[in-house]
Amino acid sequence: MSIDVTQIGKQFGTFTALSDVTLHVPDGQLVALLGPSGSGKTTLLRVIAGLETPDTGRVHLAGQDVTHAGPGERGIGFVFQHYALFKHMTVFENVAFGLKVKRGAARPTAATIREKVMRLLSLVQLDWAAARYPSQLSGGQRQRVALARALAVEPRVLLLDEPFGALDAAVRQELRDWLRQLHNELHVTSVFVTHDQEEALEIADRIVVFNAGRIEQEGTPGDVYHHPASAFTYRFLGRANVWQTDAREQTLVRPHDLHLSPEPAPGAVPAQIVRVHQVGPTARLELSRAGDLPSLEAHLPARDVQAFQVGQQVYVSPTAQQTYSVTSS
Amino acid sequence: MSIDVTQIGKQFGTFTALSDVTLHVPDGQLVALLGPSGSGKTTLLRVIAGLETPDTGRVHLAGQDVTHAGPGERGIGFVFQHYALFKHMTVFENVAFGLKVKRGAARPTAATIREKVMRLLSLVQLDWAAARYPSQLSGGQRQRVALARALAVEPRVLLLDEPFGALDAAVRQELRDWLRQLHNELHVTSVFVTHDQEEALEIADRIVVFNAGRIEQEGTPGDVYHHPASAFTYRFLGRANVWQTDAREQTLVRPHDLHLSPEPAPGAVPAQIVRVHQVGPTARLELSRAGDLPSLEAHLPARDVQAFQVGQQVYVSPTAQQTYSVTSS
Amino acid sequence: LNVSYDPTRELYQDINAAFAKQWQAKTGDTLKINNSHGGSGSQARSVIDGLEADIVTLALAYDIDAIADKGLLPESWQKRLAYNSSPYTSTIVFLVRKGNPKGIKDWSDLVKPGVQVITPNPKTSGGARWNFLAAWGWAQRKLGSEAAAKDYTTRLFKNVPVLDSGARGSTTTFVERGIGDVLIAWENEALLATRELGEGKFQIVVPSVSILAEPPVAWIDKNVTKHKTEKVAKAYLQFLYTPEAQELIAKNYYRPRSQDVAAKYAAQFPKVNLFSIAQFGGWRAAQKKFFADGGVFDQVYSGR
Amino acid sequence: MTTLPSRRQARRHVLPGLPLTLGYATLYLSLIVLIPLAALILKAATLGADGFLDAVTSPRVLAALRVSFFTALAASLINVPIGLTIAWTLTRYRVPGRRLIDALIDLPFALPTAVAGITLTTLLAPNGWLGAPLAEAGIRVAYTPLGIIVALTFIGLPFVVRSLQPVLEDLGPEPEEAARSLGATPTQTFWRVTLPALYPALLSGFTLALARTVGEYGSVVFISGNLPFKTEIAPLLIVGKLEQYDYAGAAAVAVAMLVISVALLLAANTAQARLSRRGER
Amino acid sequence: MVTLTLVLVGLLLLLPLLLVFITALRSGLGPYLQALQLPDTQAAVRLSLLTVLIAVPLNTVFGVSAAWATAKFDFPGRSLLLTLIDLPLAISPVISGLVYVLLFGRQGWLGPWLEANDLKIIFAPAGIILATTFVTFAYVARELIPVMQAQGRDDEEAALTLGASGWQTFMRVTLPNIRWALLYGVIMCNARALGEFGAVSVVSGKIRGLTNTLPLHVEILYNEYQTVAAFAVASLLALFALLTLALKALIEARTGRAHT
Ligand SMILES: Nc1ncnc2c1ncn2[C@@H]1O[C@H](COP(=O)(O)OP(=O)(O)OP(=O)(O)O)[C@@H](O)[C@H]1O
Ligand SMILES: Nc1ncnc2c1ncn2[C@@H]1O[C@H](COP(=O)(O)OP(=O)(O)OP(=O)(O)O)[C@@H](O)[C@H]1O
Ligand SMILES: [Mg+2]
Ligand SMILES: [Mg+2]
Repeated sequence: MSIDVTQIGKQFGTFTALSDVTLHVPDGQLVALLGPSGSGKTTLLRVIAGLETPDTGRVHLAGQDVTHAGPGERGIGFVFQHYALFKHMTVFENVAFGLKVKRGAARPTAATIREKVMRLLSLVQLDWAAARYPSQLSGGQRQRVALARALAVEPRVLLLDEPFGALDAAVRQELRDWLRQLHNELHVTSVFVTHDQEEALEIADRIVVFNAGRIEQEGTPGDVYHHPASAFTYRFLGRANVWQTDAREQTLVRPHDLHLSPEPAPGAVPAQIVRVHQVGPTARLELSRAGDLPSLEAHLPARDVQAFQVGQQVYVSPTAQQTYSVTSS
Repeated sequence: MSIDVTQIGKQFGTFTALSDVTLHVPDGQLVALLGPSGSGKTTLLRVIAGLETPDTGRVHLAGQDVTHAGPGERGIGFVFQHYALFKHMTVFENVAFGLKVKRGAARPTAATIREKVMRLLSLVQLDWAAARYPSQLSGGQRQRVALARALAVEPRVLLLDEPFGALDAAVRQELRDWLRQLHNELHVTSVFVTHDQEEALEIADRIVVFNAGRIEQEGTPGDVYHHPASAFTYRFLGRANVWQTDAREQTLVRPHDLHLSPEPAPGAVPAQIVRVHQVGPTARLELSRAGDLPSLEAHLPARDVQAFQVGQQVYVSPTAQQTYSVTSS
Repeated sequence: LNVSYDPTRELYQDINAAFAKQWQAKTGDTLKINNSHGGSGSQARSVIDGLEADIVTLALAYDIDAIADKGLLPESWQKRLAYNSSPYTSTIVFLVRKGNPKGIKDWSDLVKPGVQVITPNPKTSGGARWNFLAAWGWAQRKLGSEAAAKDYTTRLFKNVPVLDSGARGSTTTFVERGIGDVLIAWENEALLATRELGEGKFQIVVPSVSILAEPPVAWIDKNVTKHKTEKVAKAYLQFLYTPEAQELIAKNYYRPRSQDVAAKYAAQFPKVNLFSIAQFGGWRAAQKKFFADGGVFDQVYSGR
Repeated sequence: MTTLPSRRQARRHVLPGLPLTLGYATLYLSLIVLIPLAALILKAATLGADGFLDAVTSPRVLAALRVSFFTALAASLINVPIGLTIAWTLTRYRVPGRRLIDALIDLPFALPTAVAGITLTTLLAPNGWLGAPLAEAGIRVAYTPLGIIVALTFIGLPFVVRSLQPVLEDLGPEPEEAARSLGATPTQTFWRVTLPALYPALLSGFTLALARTVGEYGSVVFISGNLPFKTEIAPLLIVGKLEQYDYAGAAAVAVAMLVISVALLLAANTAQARLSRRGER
Repeated sequence: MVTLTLVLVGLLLLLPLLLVFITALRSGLGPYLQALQLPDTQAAVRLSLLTVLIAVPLNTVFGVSAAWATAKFDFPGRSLLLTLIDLPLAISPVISGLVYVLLFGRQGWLGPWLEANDLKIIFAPAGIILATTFVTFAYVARELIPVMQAQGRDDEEAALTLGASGWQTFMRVTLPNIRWALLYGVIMCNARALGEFGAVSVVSGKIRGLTNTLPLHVEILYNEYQTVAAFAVASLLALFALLTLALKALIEARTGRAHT
């Protein structure tokens, strides 16, 4: 089911959390909302879910206007940032909840519920934990229960608010892979919130970058990463060196887009190597330039770094760069 | 001041938190204790600080036996995982605390204290916040206050327990750079705890890998990363593909150590590309092999990936690999 | 419903039983009589505030007057029954510890330094007002002037270490807590205490002069009309004057009105030189002069 | 960030039930609390401003108010160290019988005040278990302000302990360890680090105890001796005025007490909010 | 420290409790049981139970409503409401009784109307129940509000997105989440309701067998020099108190939570 959000505005008191947000999510896509803390990601998700009423604008699901429908009527599944599992229910009961509260003829029989819940639990590889309480599970396992619970009501749209926010690096990576895989299997239209650019770039079909309540940029991960429309997006998507700056313009370069050579070259500027740190396939070099030009960080493939050492004078040139007018950042 | 920890053992009830830990930290180094949750990192730090008494073994600071000295007598500065700032004191009062509680002649005059505290606060770039309470600061700022507080008593050794644990990615990076820089300036012997391998690899002079109360491996970041002594260390320091495994041995390969070619090559095995994801300088490829061999993840420089596409048959060979006996992992 | 004041619990338990029996014999109806006890003033207040008492048997006429002021019974209620509507009397005596270690004989001994006197608070206790007036009356007679009486009572209250809110509280304090050298009390209370609580531990001292305490009774017209209990209520109160009831009264240490019964229990009730409330111009006047806010009692107390 | 309670929505609350629950709560509050209190204030108002002032500034009323507030204040102050000691022991030591002690803390709360009053009087009267040895030492407790203070200490104790316990438990050893690692002695650590962190909880416990004990009646009348100007408490005065059919006067004293306690409560709440605001993470 | 605590608890709490039971059993078990079987005692027990049975549920429903409204929503006047809920806690019990006398007494604002309609509130069980309700007004609410506030709205919102109705959400999600706090609040409210003296004594009229609650009955017996009976009834109340504490300890053990 497609999601259409049109000119949504939302104020909290005098604070504008969303202003004029318009977004189209095609059926079956996995979309990431990316942005700094407080930029309105959660608020937009809650508006789509019906947990928050927008001040202006409309929400359509599958072409149907649901702006004033309650959260239960929209056919969405919501996975909360801190899981919001029901502590007093077992894993099984948590997942079964959405089915058990259906009314009248819509409510499946106990046997159907049982079967369906167990199927979902095995999908999230937690069938062995059906009788446990959430407090007996690890963070990553809870997250998967939250997902199974949201999926139980067969939502047409899955909304996930920082699904991996509270987890540590290794578990995060594992769940990330797993979510991508699940999405490939089920093809439910999904929107997930994150403030981790790597996560967004890695698993989303499309990325929506938020800044201060507005959509800053929207596109495929490649688009967004390679053609950031503003200095904000550029900086938000990875480490940025300020190559040069003046009153009007600023030129930014990624650390891996810096080319180093021991000899002077056209367009290259002199710099001194302050520190070399090599870890894994990449070496990180800290370079200081003359004058009050900002220092640079360069990333080189490990095999290229042998040629350089601390204190050496080198010549640096960017192989790719982006220039933004200063007011836009 | 050097730190020497000799054959330390520590039990909590029946649980062994540290067993036979021996460690030498030379004067002026920045050492990272790295290891999974519950492996005993904090416990060792607390033993060095005198906050925990070891069951066996001795602690020497600068060659002097301090095993039975109180935490106040050791001349250490301790930065707690959750800062442990005094909530009812301003930033200034927090930093001044260690000086104000000195007794008799050792206590500096109010003017000296004032001057010293302000100097430290400007060192951590928080002189403007002297009159604030900790609750009015962001996480990163609190962390810096905790550091200034620990530095105020001019410790001979600085101990930091997951100093960046509770912070988000951007702030973490900033503080990391900053800690490295501070250490370069002050040259206080420092030990910091982390469970983030990238952090350890990036800023430490030496890394100590912990596993289940023991030191698993110890060395420079390069040593540890390039020559992991065990499968545990290998896996803990980065993503690992299982290249092959049998009852006795297991061969592990890093994703960037996989070489792909469209044509068969000696030692290369056939695989199919399941997914290609390109972001920034690195492309990630998911490969499935025939039979029940585990699937692989390969990382290629972005410019090399044009040659490949999803569904294509490729031939994979490792350029570097490590083999461990299965019992050792 | 009989609403009564503190020290009469035992008496009315007996009376109720006797009356109910008699009433049943006479009319065949079984009667349930409920009792409520508390400080005389608070009981009157309850009635005023809507406690639907049929009968009140209180410590002083003033409290019934207060009820009459609200129109619940006629002003002239005191004329409706014999002896000013008080079927029994009592007086104020002293209770001292065995052997009378402080040698207390009369009112004058109470103001000696070092003598601790227990009496309740006249502001909250009807009985205490009798105590106060008894002391005052003695002083006025003996010492001549009002000023002297005021001085006397001031000194008297300087010797009071505990001022309970009710007569029963004072007795408890004196008897059970062992506080004080002398308790100023109703004669019936003192007798009850010596008999029931500590046979031989206490003894009664009768002062040379005391007041004639006349606890009044009345039916509340408005409530009996509402409950249609007028007949029973009247019968109940009249029953109090019968020899049978007078016996019970005497047994409960009140001085009976009936000469015959009085004669029979003469040993129990020593002759005292008594004066009555009339000396102060009746209860309304006495209340106003002595116990109203800012009245003599307050002056006595602030003079401490 | 959590998007919890501070959410204003112009149109519609997503969670249902606000009109119903708020309506019911307000209605019930009005019926049970507000209307009766209004009646009280209206009654006091029948005296007129001068009459009201006269009624509440008569020396006896002032004295009683003073006794009430002084004893409540004293008892609440005494409860601060006592409560701290008990709460500290309960949270920091594994004492045998800890459970039992912990359960007993609420006894004054659950025990009817009249029973408490009678019992304490029996204990502390010069011939009581505790009163006798004390009397020998020349200390009179029952029927003196001291007695009132003891009764109020009993009544107020749970409030202080219960306010402190969760905070103590929550405190964690870290600030203390930080202080030790900075060279502070255990004494310095207690006075400069631990105690200040407890101020908000101490203050709130103190305030609750104060609010509760200022108006306490049941347990006090038995033990106080009720001497005007000395041990007569304000609630007793209210009862006394009622006995004399002086409703307006009683209401006036009641209003005076009400105003003072509410003012106290508000002042303490404000102070506490300020203390804890600067202390929160 | 530990010793000091033991001494303090012993002197301040345990000794009075012991005294109650020792005095009650001073003349042996027979008189003790006899005292408890007096018709007036039984009537007092009945009245006290009736009071509790009405006051506690009323305050519970109020507590849940008020907690729901104030913890899950923000609306103008919310903090005023929170302050007003606390008000009865700071009011002297005697005043609580007084306000009802002023309102419903024969001299009070509604007195004449009540009398005209032959409704009795003051000096009748209704007045006792009202005064008790007033005194115990805030207990459940105060217990629930912080708990519900700490829990936030996440669970309820999760239930709503799963299609539950408002009532289903409350019954299946909110209620189980607050059940221990609720029970705890009810127990404390119950204990206080059972033991209230000051407020009740002002509105009761103290008619034996009709408007005497247990605490009033204790006072009356005590004033009649029936020390054993008085303490027997007091011990009954103390037993209730101990039962309350035991229940509470049980709840704490169940929830692993230490305190309010
Ligand atoms: N109920 C509310 N009342 C007032 N302000 C709110 C409320 N909910 C959100 N806000 C504000 O709206 C802004 C956007 O909040 P939102 O939760 O959407 O941010 P976010 O992008 O999800 O941030 P994060 O990454 O920290 O979760 C924030 O500044 C927040 O303080
Ligand atoms: N006071 C204590 N009592 C009992 N067990 C303890 C205590 N302190 C630590 N432990 C146990 O000792 C082990 C090591 O704890 P430690 O805090 O040193 O781990 P860590 O490596 O710092 O882990 P983390 O990364 O989670 O902080 C853990 O299993 C922990 O449960
Ligand atoms: Mg968010
Ligand atoms: Mg740790």
